[in-house]
Amino acid sequence: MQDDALQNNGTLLGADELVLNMGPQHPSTHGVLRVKLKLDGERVRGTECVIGYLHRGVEKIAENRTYQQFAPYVDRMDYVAAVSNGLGYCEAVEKLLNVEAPPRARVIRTILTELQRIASHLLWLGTHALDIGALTPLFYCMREREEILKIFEKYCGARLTTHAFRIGGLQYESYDGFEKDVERFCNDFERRIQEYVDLLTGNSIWISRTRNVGILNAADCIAMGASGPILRAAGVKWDLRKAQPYAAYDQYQFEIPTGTSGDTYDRYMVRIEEMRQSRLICLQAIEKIPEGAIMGKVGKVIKPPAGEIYHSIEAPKGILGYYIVSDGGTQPYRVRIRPPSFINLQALDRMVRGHLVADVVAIIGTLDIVLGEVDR
Amino acid sequence: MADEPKPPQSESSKPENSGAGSVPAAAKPPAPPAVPPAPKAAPAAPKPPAPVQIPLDNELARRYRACFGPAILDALEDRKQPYLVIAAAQLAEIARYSRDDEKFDLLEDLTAVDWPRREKRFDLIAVLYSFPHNTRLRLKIPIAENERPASLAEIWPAANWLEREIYDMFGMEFGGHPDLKRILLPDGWQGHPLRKDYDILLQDNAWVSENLGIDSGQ
Amino acid sequence: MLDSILFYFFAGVAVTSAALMVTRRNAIHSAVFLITTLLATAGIFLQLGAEFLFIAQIILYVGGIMVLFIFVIMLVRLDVALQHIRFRMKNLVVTIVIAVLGAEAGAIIYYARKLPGQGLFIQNMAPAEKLAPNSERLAESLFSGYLLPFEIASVLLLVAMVGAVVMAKNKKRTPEES
Amino acid sequence: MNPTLHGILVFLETWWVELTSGIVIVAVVPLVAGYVVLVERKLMADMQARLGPMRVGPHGLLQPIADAVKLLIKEDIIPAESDKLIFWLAPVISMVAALTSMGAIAFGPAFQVARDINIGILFVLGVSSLGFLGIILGGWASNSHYSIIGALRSTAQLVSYETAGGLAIISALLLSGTLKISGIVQAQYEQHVWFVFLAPVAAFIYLVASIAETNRAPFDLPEAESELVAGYMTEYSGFRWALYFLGEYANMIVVGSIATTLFLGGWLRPFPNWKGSGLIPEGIVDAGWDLVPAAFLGLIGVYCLYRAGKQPAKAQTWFMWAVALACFVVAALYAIPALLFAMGIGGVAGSLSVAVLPGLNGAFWFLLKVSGYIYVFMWLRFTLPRYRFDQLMHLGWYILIPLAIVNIFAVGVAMLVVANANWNHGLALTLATILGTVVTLLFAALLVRWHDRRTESASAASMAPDSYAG
Repeated sequence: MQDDALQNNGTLLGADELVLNMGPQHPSTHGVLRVKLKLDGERVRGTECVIGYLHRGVEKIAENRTYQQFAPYVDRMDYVAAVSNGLGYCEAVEKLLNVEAPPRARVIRTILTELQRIASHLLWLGTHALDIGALTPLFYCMREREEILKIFEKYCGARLTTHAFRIGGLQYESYDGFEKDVERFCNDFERRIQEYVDLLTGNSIWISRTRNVGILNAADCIAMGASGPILRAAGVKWDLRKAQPYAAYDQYQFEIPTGTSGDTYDRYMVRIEEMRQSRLICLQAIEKIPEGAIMGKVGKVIKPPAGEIYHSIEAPKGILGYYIVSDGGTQPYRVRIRPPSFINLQALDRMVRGHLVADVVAIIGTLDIVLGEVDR
Repeated sequence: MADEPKPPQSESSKPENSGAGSVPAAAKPPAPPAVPPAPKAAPAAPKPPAPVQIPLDNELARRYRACFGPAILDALEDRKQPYLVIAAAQLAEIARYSRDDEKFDLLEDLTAVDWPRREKRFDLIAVLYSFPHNTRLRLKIPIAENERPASLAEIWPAANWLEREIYDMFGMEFGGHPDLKRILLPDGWQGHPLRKDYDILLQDNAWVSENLGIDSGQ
Repeated sequence: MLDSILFYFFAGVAVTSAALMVTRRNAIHSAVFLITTLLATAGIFLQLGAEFLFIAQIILYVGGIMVLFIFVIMLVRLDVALQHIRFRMKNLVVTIVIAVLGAEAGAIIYYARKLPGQGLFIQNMAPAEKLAPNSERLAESLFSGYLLPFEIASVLLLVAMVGAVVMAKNKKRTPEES
Repeated sequence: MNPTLHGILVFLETWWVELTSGIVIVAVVPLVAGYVVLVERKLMADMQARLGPMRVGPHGLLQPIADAVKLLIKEDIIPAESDKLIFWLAPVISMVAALTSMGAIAFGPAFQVARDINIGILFVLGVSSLGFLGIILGGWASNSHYSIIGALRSTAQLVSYETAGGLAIISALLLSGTLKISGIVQAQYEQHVWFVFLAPVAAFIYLVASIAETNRAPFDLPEAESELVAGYMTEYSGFRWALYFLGEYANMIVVGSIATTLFLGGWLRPFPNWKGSGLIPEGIVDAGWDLVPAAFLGLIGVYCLYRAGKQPAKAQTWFMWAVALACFVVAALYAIPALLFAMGIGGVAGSLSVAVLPGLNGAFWFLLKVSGYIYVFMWLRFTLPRYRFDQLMHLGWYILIPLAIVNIFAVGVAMLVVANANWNHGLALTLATILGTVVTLLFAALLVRWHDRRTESASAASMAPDSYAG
């Protein structure tokens, strides 16, 4: 029985606090997250996250690789959004070098990154729905994600950890029929989103499981550093793609979806709408991909002048920042990665207090963490 | 303008493990190969600062100087990104001022850099973002090896885990942190891996053999 | 023959598990043996043609009350509770109860042998097949002859239920408010 | 003759039907349960745009057997700190309860283990409710937090929904006036209508309650995978786990059978009383209905033939042909007595067909209805997310139980009206049903509205401080 918990207080009516270990092996901690829950009955009184099971020392590795050699490593952080990681890193190094990728490269980067955002949100939606007990959306989401991964595969040969971009631009030209593939996907995708919406959005069980669950209001979001869809669901209309445009985002029209109350349902709605907006960006981008070179003027050996740079992008999970210090050598002196998952996960404790165990699962799901990025 | 003295944060010098000398880069080099890699490696001597770092002299810097005077050790701009070098003693006050008066409401990142040859070994770096002004500012705080900077967790709760990570990776302790313990590495681990004297192949062999039952984790 | 085999089987199971129930130290084990006893008794009811009683025993006692018992045993730390329950005169009380029960059983058996039909008050029993459907008869007598007691009993139970709800509500409120 | 041997023979003579049926249940139900699982996986795959098991046997048809073998040869793990006796006993209780309760179910007029006992439906309910003793004890004995929480959840859930389901059943019993299973079916025959049309609300409540009682989604909280790993089954593996699993699926068949008997007319075919009129002579209608099972099987065969050409591998094509052939053979065998019966051919064959046909047809319709009921279970499982525990309890106690109680009154009043009215029977019945249902639904609407308001105000009051505490 729950003896250890009981012996702490020899009261007649069992323990008033039960410590439940969720993870590191647990179906819904999305990897190797371990959460110690302090329970009163099924109500959560406190949590403690134990992370680091997937720590690989990416930042240390960076200090021992050249700038180009390190690029594939960033794909292994948020491995469900490898393209976004690569974009952030490449742009940061480009800024450090003071070069710019040519327009064509930037547009193709934008398309791939937005596709990656859709793929990442799809994976999130499927697993989140599965956590709440809806079995079917996962497979629908996987079906669409497969289409995106096929485009990646055709473009650069890899599906998951793509290493799609290079410092200074792109290595590969877009393949024949790239625009057509993206367009076909986008045209199809509107209908697909409607399928998820039909299954979930109006479903009263879904609403009752997500409404008023895990509320994080705007002030808390900012204080806790939570960014991305979590921040937007709390009603802050802020997106780095608009606030400080990078790649080719300044050329496209898109909306920043926001929620009102910052609960799990709002985050769901925001992400669904973000997928729609990403689709629109892709459609606008393929309409006119500028001609020209795809690689900027970057030499074989990258030796940025001494100094430092901080560059952040709007990754699917939130603000993904790179702080790179150069000492003028071929290897970065220090690479610091600002992982959105890590910082968003910090808000878990505040979000789950007072909720039930079942809500913990929903809230971990709605945070959309990837442990590869949390632990690096 | 080029000769602004900046004793504590001469990060343009003293490369630690790589033999490559630092580059006195030409102003705004279009590409690195264009820069002649003239190795004027003189680790001890103070060098002419690289032109990519130019002194920051705008409203913001002036306001900070007005408020904190000597605590603002330096105000610079590197590749158009401004940063302030501030004294560790006034860290909490400056942070609070930044949040409340300058509206840098988001602590975007908090990290550290190790400069083992320097007198004050670490740079603590806080990346601040202001939603109202859509601007970023970096605070750079030189910290000596055994110094204990104030924790920012009171001001920005986001700093809690970030400071734990810095403690984990650099061994820097924060005064007043609510729960300062390792976060990514196991609790019993010896050593702080992101210090420059921690070799990439180094590991806590005692811990590995005791807890994993193997000789080496490599 | 089959009847007596079944009867002795059920009776044996009932008595054995009753004894085990009393002697087990683990409360859950006791509860399981109590369930076995109840089921065996239900079997005897069925043999007697009292199928309604049989199923009522299973639904109410095994399916309802025992589930709640186990629920409570799982929630309450029973070995601690037992410490509270122990008292000094235990052995004396146990001896007296055993003596009285033993005397009673002995007397019944003695008189039953001496005066057949009066010790156990067994009237001439009709064979099971010839009895009218048991549940209908039960319903008839409950809702005609014994209607008033039946209704009184149900009101009593209702009062008890409402009382339990009220008590539970009060208890729940206090920690929330404090 | 040896008296002992004689006794045994007499015993066997009296009890052989029960004994064989019992053995058949014990032997066949696990297999059926295995194939129900396969069907579930295939249906799920179909709804989720994938194929499901395809590897073991053609179209994965041997998958259940492979699963069973795997479970049997798996290492049997008993956790070190568990209560060995109870850990051993618990799955057995679950399984035995489910199988025993099947004994009283009539799978057709001719297929019933327990002779038509007077309290049939109560027996099924009571014994199947013993199954959750196995769940609680198993959860407790495992000595694991997930298990114990799963066990506590399941106890609370089953006790609550047993109440709601029981009250819903009472509505149907009011209409039938008996607890005997054959009597209930007979009552539906005599009243010319399935009880689902007379007490739709009760049928719906029973549907919901039976899903909750069998721990299926959206009420599968005791074994909610994403929260409690596997709930009370977390520490179980191998064959013990399989016992729980079988118990669960056997229970699904049991609740499906109860619902079919009570609300869907048991083994009656659709329109059992309509023997034809005017244009269509009587004999033709009956014969037509008798041929439906054969035609159904034949259609499956035709579909198999149609699909045979589209199979990717040759072996699969052959397999489809074989299935089609089997379907046709069975359909033909089935059709022969029906045809004989229809043509009025007497003799041995004729009397045989008279004896066999109603039983077979009854079993066909009964199983078809049970399958439909289970299909609804599965469909809901693939479609809906999972309730949270407090929401589940609210649904049970604040909505279903009051609704069921009101429904009993409504049905009772409706019955009084019908009994005392001098109108046309059918008209009175329709009116009474509509009246009763409308009253109940109005009450339900009020209840839901009140409940929504209550939870809204509660969450508005408690949520905000709660989630920002600390």
